Amino acid sequence: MMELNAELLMGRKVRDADGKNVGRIEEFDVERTDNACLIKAYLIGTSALVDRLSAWSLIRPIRRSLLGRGMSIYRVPWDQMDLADPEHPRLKIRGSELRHAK
Amino acid sequence: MKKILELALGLITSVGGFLEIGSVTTAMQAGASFGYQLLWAILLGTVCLVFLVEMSGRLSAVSKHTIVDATRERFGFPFFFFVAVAMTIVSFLVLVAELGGIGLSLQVLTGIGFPWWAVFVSVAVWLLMWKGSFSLIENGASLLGLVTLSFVVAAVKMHPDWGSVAHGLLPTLASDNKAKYGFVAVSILGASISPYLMYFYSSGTIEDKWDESYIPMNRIIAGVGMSFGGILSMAVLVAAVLALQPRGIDVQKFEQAALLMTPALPKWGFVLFAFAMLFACLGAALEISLSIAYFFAQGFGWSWSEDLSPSKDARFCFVYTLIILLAAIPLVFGVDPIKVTTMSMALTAATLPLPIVPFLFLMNDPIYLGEHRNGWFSNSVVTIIILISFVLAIISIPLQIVGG
Amino acid sequence: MQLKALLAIPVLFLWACKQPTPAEQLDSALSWLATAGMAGDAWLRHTTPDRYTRETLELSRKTLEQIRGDLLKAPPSKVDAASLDGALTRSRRRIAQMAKLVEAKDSPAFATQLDSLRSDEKIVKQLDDSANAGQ
Amino acid sequence: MKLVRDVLDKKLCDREGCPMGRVSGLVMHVGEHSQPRVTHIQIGGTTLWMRIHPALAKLADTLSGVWGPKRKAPIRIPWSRVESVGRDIKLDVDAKETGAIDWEVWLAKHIIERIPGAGSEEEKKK
Repeated sequence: MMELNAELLMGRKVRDADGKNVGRIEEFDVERTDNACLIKAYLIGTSALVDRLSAWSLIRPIRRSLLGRGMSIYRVPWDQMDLADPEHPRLKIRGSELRHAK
Repeated sequence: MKKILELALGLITSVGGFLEIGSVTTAMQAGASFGYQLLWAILLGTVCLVFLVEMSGRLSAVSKHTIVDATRERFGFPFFFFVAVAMTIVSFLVLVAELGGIGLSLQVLTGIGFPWWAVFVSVAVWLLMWKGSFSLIENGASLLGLVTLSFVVAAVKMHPDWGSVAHGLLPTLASDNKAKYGFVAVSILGASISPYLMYFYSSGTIEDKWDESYIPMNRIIAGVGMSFGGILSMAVLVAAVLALQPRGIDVQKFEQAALLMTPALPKWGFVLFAFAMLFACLGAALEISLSIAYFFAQGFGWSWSEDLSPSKDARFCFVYTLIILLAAIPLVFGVDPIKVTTMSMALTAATLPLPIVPFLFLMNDPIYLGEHRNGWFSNSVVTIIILISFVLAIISIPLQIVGG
Repeated sequence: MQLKALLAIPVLFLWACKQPTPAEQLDSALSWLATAGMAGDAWLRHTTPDRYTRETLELSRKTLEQIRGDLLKAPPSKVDAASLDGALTRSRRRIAQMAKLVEAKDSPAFATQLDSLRSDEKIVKQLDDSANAGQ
Repeated sequence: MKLVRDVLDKKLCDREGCPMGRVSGLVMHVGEHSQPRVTHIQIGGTTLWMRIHPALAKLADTLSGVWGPKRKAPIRIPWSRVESVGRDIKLDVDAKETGAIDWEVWLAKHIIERIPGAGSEEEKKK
């Protein structure tokens, strides 16, 4: 068991199993049970930041007109993230195996 | 019926509380040096303020969060802290200027220099906050602030050339002395779009327990009240054009400003000016000290309300007590409040993006505002205001050096 | 990055306290001459308190004295330095006299001094105009 | 629910509705094979400055030893005490007992209530 501070994990760069940069941890998807708060997944990438700022209704129209494509948002389930070294979070899988959240 | 009364009171508050030493001195400098040419800057600043104030009120009425609450929650502590440092420095300087304005008004009335008044003034302001309730401060100070309406009387009595006034509402570039023109324009915008006013208004919405049913009223108070306030600023500029420009007086000291209304209102002009400045600065000093205390209390999640007794929100009261006492120090040493004003207006302009950029995000947040989010029109306006604020931030310091 | 920019602000402000140019000094002198005149007018019409009038005249005198000193060191180009100095010295004395007359509440004498101050102001104004025309 | 958007930096209220600061930090337990979970909410002081720079946290720690209420460890509230997460976060605790309002109490006692007219508890009893 290791104790970490979620707010300090936020903004850390994540690398995949091959050591390639995937993006920063921006948000945590959690589930509230009776007396615990379980982390289901880590959200990585610019879109996760937009999510965190609750700014979709502002960004979506701009993104549609300017970019025409989605920004990266990865949803990494808890069991695919290796936090053994909290300063350098790593994925247990390859970047190509990641799932886009939206 | 109750709402109509509240509306009337709200309108009085925004008119009576609009002028302060910054808007008066910048408007006078503009009028004395550039005639009607800079009226557009007041117009632009007022229009921006109308929108920002309307949004501050709407955000707080619907979400029950003040701007500061929402900024901390959405943007996190590091960003909040950065804004807090910048706002504290700027607001402190503005507070020094306002307390100095009260001191200077008393100086021209009594002949006793403002450094002698500094401690008395800051203790008096503190005492009003210590013992007074929110509505006393908001409404009492603004009711007294209605003396500033005499600027309109003075301006009209001197028969301005209305054609030139209308022409001045359209932006033009200066023919000569461009740096000073730019600097005064930036100062006017810095004085009009004052962030502390937005923080104060947004906290007031919570203090007065507004909810969604107040949205139309909020719109009228912001729109009508602030516009009338803008007219007061314009009246100061017009009066300066007619009273000071022909004589070649450039306002560097308060003693010069005090003569503004003597040609138009021979009997009462001098006393009216002194009292108008006294009450305008008093109202502003109260609002700024409260804004700083609100800012910290809300940002850190302390209990706060001007209506609680001080022992119930000790940290909140400690902040304003400390800041008011500190603000008296430079004045005791005779630092010229007019110089502080000029500097603080430029600094306000330089830091303007910090309080305004978060607005665009907060006003589009479905969690806070639901169906009352900004539409495309308001969003376009905020975007334009943000662009203006960045331009101001970039040019204000170089202009201060060249033209200040 | 932003923090550094914030630190730069006070430094820039110190830099901003620069010396005004001779032309600006001349404008400032005119502004203070006019201030003394306007304050004098207002006092004659009994609209301003004695103390305020005295203080304002005193402030005008001090500021003019300082400007005169600066202009002596660095006179504006294309201006007759001697007549400028003369006019400024005269008006400075007149303003001091006016302040005393306020104390004595001697309106007629005050009015005479005020008229002479106006003519000195005109001289400075003409010098300023000729300097601007020459540019 | 999203942890940063919905919990971090939210205002905390105790069971009486008394404000007790904002969520400064969230402690999570990460195991080799078990699902990670948020175990505690941290409030105030060092936790907060840590988010900007560790040096600031150290400075705050040193300063708090000099002046104000003395407190060593950061305040931790177990997640099980979270009653509801909404506009604010409601906790099933007593603000005074947790130490979250130590500063409030300290300032009230040492400064604010010594100034006449602060409306202290004693005055109320009379």
